[in-house]
Amino acid sequence: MADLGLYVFAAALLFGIGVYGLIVARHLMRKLFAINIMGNAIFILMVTAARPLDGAPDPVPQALVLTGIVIAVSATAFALALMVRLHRETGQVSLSADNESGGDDG
Amino acid sequence: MVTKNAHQLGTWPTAKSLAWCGQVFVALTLVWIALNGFEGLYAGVPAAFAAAALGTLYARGQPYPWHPLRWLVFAGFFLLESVKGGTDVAWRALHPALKIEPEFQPYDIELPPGLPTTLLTSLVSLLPGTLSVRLFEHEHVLNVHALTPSAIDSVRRLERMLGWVFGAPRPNP
Amino acid sequence: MTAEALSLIVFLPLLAACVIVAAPGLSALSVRLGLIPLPLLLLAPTLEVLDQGTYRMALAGHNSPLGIEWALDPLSLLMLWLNTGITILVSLHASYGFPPASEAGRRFWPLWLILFASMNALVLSADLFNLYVTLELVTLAAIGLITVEGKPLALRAGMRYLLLALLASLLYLLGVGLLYGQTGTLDLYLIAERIEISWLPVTALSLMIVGLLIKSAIFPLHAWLPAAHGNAPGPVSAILSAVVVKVSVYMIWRLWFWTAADWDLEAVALLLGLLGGAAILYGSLAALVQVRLKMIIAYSTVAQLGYLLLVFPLAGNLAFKAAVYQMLSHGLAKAAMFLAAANILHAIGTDRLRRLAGIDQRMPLDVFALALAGVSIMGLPPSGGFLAKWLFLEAAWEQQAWGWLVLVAFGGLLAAAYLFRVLAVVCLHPRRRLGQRSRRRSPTPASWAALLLAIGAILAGFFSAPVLDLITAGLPPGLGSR
Amino acid sequence: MSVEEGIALLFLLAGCAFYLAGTIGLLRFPDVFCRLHALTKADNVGLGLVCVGLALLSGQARVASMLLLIWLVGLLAATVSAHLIARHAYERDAPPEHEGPS
Amino acid sequence: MMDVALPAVAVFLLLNLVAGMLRVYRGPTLADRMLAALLFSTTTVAILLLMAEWMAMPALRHVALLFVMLASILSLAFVGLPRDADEEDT
Amino acid sequence: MMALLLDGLIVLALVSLAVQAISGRSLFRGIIHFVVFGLTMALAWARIGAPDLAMAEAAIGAGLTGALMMVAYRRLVAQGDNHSPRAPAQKSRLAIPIAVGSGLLVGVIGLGALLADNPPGEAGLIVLETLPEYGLGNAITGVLLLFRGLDTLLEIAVLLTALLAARALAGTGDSSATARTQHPETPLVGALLAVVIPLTILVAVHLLRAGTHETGGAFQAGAVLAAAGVLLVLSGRVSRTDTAGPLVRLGILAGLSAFILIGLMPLLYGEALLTLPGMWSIYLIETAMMVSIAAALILLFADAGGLKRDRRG
Repeated sequence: MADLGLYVFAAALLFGIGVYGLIVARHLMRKLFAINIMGNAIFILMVTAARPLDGAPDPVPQALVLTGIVIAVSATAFALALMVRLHRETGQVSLSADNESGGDDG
Repeated sequence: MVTKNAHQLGTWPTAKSLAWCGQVFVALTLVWIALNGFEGLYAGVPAAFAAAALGTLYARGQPYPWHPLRWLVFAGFFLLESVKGGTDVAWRALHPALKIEPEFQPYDIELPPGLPTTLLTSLVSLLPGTLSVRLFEHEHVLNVHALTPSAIDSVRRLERMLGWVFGAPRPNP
Repeated sequence: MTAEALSLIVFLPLLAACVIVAAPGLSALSVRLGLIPLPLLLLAPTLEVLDQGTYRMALAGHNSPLGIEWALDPLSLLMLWLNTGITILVSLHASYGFPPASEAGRRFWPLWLILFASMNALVLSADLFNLYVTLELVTLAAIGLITVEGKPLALRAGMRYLLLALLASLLYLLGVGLLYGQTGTLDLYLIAERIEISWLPVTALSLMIVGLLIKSAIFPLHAWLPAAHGNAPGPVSAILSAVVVKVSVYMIWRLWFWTAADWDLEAVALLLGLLGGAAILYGSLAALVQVRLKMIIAYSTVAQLGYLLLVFPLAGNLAFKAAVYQMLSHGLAKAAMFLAAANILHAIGTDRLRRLAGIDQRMPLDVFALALAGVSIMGLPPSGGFLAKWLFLEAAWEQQAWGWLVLVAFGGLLAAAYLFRVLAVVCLHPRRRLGQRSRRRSPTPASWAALLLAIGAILAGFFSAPVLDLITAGLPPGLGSR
Repeated sequence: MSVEEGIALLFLLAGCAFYLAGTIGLLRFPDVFCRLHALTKADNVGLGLVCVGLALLSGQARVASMLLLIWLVGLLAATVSAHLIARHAYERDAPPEHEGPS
Repeated sequence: MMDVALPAVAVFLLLNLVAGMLRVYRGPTLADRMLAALLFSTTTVAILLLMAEWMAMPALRHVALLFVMLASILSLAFVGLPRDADEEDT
Repeated sequence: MMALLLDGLIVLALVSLAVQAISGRSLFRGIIHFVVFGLTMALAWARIGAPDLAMAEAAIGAGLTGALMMVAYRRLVAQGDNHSPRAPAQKSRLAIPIAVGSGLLVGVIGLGALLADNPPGEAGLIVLETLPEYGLGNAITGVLLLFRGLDTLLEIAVLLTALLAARALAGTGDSSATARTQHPETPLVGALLAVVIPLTILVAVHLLRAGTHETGGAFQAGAVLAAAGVLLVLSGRVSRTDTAGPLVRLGILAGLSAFILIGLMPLLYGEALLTLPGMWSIYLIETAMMVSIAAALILLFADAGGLKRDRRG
C-alpha cells in the first residue's frame, strides 16, 4: 500500500482545482469535469480517513465509494443529456446569460 | 437491441455463422480457462456459449480456415515482422537525422475480399514502415502510408504469407 | 406488522414505477396501487409509535455498527404522513395534467413514484450514508420531474439545481467519510454516543450541514430554488416546495439535535438562526417585487424555510414544536398555493400578475384555495401557520429573545404584504375584465385538490392537540429537559 | 538475483527502450501519420516485451496466458485505432467524396 | 532486487507518458491529441501489469485487460466526430 | 523510494490532468484530459490498495465516460455550436482565494483524519469477521449485498432514475437536430467487434462470478458489458430505435425488481427485510443487477449521444 499522505495531498489539490473550475468554467461540460474531479478527491479522502485493516483499506468505505461512483456516473450522464437538450432548446451551453423569472409559461 | 443488422440476420443461421460461433466458443473457453483455471467451467462454458452466440448475432466475423500448422508458421512470421517493425521505427525515431521519407502509396490487393483483406489491412500497421490508411475500390486498393518508399515490400511479403494461409491466392488478371 | 408496513411504504411505489416502465399499459392501475394503499399502510406504524414511542428495524438482520437501520420516531412518522398526504392529494391534481395512460404520463409517473418512495426511505433511514443515497435519489428524481416537459426555463433551472445539488452532496459525503473514520459506524444515533467534540467531527458536521443547507435552499444558498420551483410543472412545484426541500432540513435537525446532541455549539446555532432570519427577510422582500405568481410563491418558500432554522438559536421545547408545526402547515399551504397557481396558469396561459385581474370570478375555487393557503402562510388565526408562528413567538418570549420575536412578527407582516398584493390584483384590480379571457378550464378535481390542501392547512390550526402531543413525545434528547 | 530474474529484467528494460522510442517518435515525427507509425509499432513491441518479462518473473502458466491475451487484444485495439485515426486524418485532408488514392 | 526494479520500470514508463502528453498540448490536430490518449492506454496497461507483479495484486491484471479491451471505444467515438468539428484549434 | 517516486508521479499526473481538463483552451482537449484523468485514478486506486475501485474506475473511465463525453460533444457540434465551447472563462476575483481556501481546508481535514489516532473501523472489523460465515471472499461485495443491501438497491434506483429522466428529456421536443453521425465503415471495425464483443461478455461473466470471492462484482461486470453495448452503438450496429423494446425494458428493471422482490421475501417467514436467503439469491441479484446496470448505461449513452444510424451509405 502506498503512502496515503501523498494521496491526501492530491485530494486536497484536486478539490481546490475542482472548486476553481466550478466557479470559473462557463461551459457546462467543464463544470461537470470539475464536479467529477471534486468527487474523486472526496472518494480518496473517504478511503484514507478510515484506518486500514489487515494492510488493506477498510472495506466499508470502499463499498461506499463504489456506490458513490455509480451515483456520480448516473448523475453525470443525466447532466450531459440535460446539457444537450438545453443546448438544443436555447443554443447555450452555459448558465451565465439568463433572466429566469421572465418567461410567461411556468 | 433486439433486432439489428438485417444484412446479418437475413442470412442466419448459415454454415458460416455456425462455424464462426463454434470458433469463438472454443477460443472463449480457452480464455476462461486462462482466467479461472478449470474449476469454474460450469459457469465458464455457458458463459462462453452465450458470449459466442451474442457475438455471432451482433458482431459476426468470418470463420478462419482450419490450418493449425500454417497459422503457427504465420504467427512466427508475424511476430518476427512486428518486432522488426518496432525496431525499425524505433531506430528511425532515435536517429539524429530522422531518416524518413513518408509518402502515401496505393497498394493493389490480390487477396480475396473478406477476412484475408481485413487481416491484411489490420496487420499492415504493425509491419516495418507501413500504416494502413484507407481501403478503396471495394477493398481492392489499400492506401498505405509508408515511412520509406521501399517499405511497401513488407506488405507484399505479408500478402504472400496470408495467401498461403488461406489457400491459393487469387490469380492475377 | 410494522416492519411489513414500513417495507411496503418504501418498496410499493418503487415497484409501481417498475411496472409502469415495464408495461406502460398498466400505468393507470399501478399509479393507483402505488399510492392509494399508503395511508392504510401508515396506520400500523402510527399505532406502533403511539404505543411504543420509537421503533427501530435492522435491515438484512444486521444492526447498527455496520448494517443500515430504519428508525421510526414521532418526528419521522409526522414526515411520513406529511409526504404521503401531500403526495396523494397532489397526485390527484397531477393525474389531470399528466394522465397516466398518456405519453407524458408515462414519463412523469415513474419519476413521481420514485420521488415519493425515496422521500419515505430518507425519512426512515438512520444511517448517514444511506441518507446520502436517498438524498441523491430524491434530487435526481426531482430534477427529472422539473425538466420532464423540456421547457427551456425549466431546463436551465434544472441544470443549475443539479450542479448545486451535486456539489452539496459531495460536501455531505465528505462529512460522512470523516465521521466513519472517527467512529467506525454510520448510524447517526450510535455516532452520537461514540464521538467526543473536537475540531474534526465539528468540521465534518459543518460540511454536512452546509451541503444540506444548499439542498434546502437556505439564504444565501437559495439561488437555485426560485427558478426551479417557479418553472417546474405545477404538481412538481407543489411537491418540491412542500416536501422535497423539507427533507434536507429534516436531516439537518437529525444531525443537530440527535448526532450532535451533546455538543455545545451556540455560535453555530446563532449563525444558522441568522441565516434563517435573513432568509425570511430576503425571501419576503424578493417575493414582493416578483411579477409572476409562481415566482412569488417560490420566493415565499425561501422565506418560510427560514423559520425552520429559528429552532437552532431558540433551542427548546417550544421552538422545536413550532418548527415541526411550521414544516407541516407550510407544506400543506404551499402545496395548495402551487396547485392553485398551476390551475390558473393552465386556464389563462400565463401567471403574470397583471394578467390575473378578475380571475376570481372565473375560477373561484382556485382563488379561494390561494386565499385560504395565504391565510396560513401569513400566520393569521385560526390556521396552522398561525399556530406555528405563535409557538415561535412564545418560545422567543420565554427566552426573552426579543430580536427573534420581532423577526417572526415582522416576517408575518411581510408575508401578508406579498400575498395581499396578489389578492389585491386578483380581486380588486380596476381592469378586472382582463382575466376573463380564459382559454381552458381546469378540471374541477384539480381545483378541489388545491382546496383540500388549503383546508388542511387551516384545519391544522384547529386540530393541533394530537399532533403537538406527538411532537412532544418525540422531542430530541437534548431538548426534552429545557 | 537469479538468472530468470536477470533475463526478465533485460526484457523489461528492452520494453522500456521501445516505449521511449515510441514517445520520441511521437514528439519528433512531422505529421500524424508518421507519429502513428511510432506509436503503434514501438509501443506494442514494448508492451510485448514487458509481458514476456513479467511472465518469466511470475513463472506461472496462467499468468503467462493472461499476459498473452492482454498483448493480443492490445495489438488488435492498437491497429484498429491506428487505422481509424489515420483514415480520419486522411479524409480530413482530402475531401470525403474523393475516391481513390492521390 | 525486483522490489526496486519493478517500480523503477513503472516510474520510467510514467515519465515517458508525461513526455508523451506534450503531444496533447502541441496538437496541432485533434487526431494528434487522440494519439496521446492511445499512448496513455498502452503505457498504463504496462504499468498496471508491473504493479500487479510488484504489489502481488493479481486483480490488477484484470484491470489491465479491461483497459486494452475498452481502449478502442474512445477511438471509435472519436472517428464519429463530424469532420468540420475539429477546426476549433488547428 | 521508488514507490514514493511512483506515487509522486501519479499524484502529479492527476493534478496536472485535472488542471488541464478544466482550464485548457479547447473543450476537446479537456475531454481527452478528463478521460486520461479517470484512467490515472485507476492507477491511484491500485496504489491505495483498492483493486475493486481501480476496476470500477477502469471500466467506467476507459469505456463509458470518454465515449459519453465525446458523443455529447459531437452532438453539441452537430447542433451548431460554433462559439460556446471556447467561451472564455468567467472572470472572478474570488475564484482563486475560494479554491485555495477550500483545497487547504480539505487537505487539513484529510491529514487530520489520516493522522488521528482512531481505532480501526468497527464496521469494517465486523465485515471481516462475519464474511466467512456467508462463504464470501470479497468483503466489498459482502458490504454491498449482505450488510448494506439497501444502499445498493437504492443505487440501482438512482441509475434507473437518471435513465428515466434522461429518456424523458430525449423523448420530448423535435429530434430533427440529432447528430448526423458517421459510422466508420471499414472491415476493421467489424473484425475488432467480432473479437472484442464476445470477449467483453465473457470477461463480464467472469467478473460477476469473481465478485463473490475476489475483485469484481455486479457493477464492474455491468460496466464492462455496457462498454460492449456502447461499442455496438458507436459502430452503428444498434441504434436508438432498437433500444425501446420490451426486452430492453425488462433488462433495465431486472436488477431493481429482483432485489426488491427477493428483499421482501424474508418478511413472509418472519425475517428482516432484505435478508438474502442463501447464495442462489446473491447470484441471482448480482446477475440481474449486472444486466440492469449494463442496459441502463447503454441507454444513458444512447440518449446523451442522441444516436441515430446514419443512412447515407
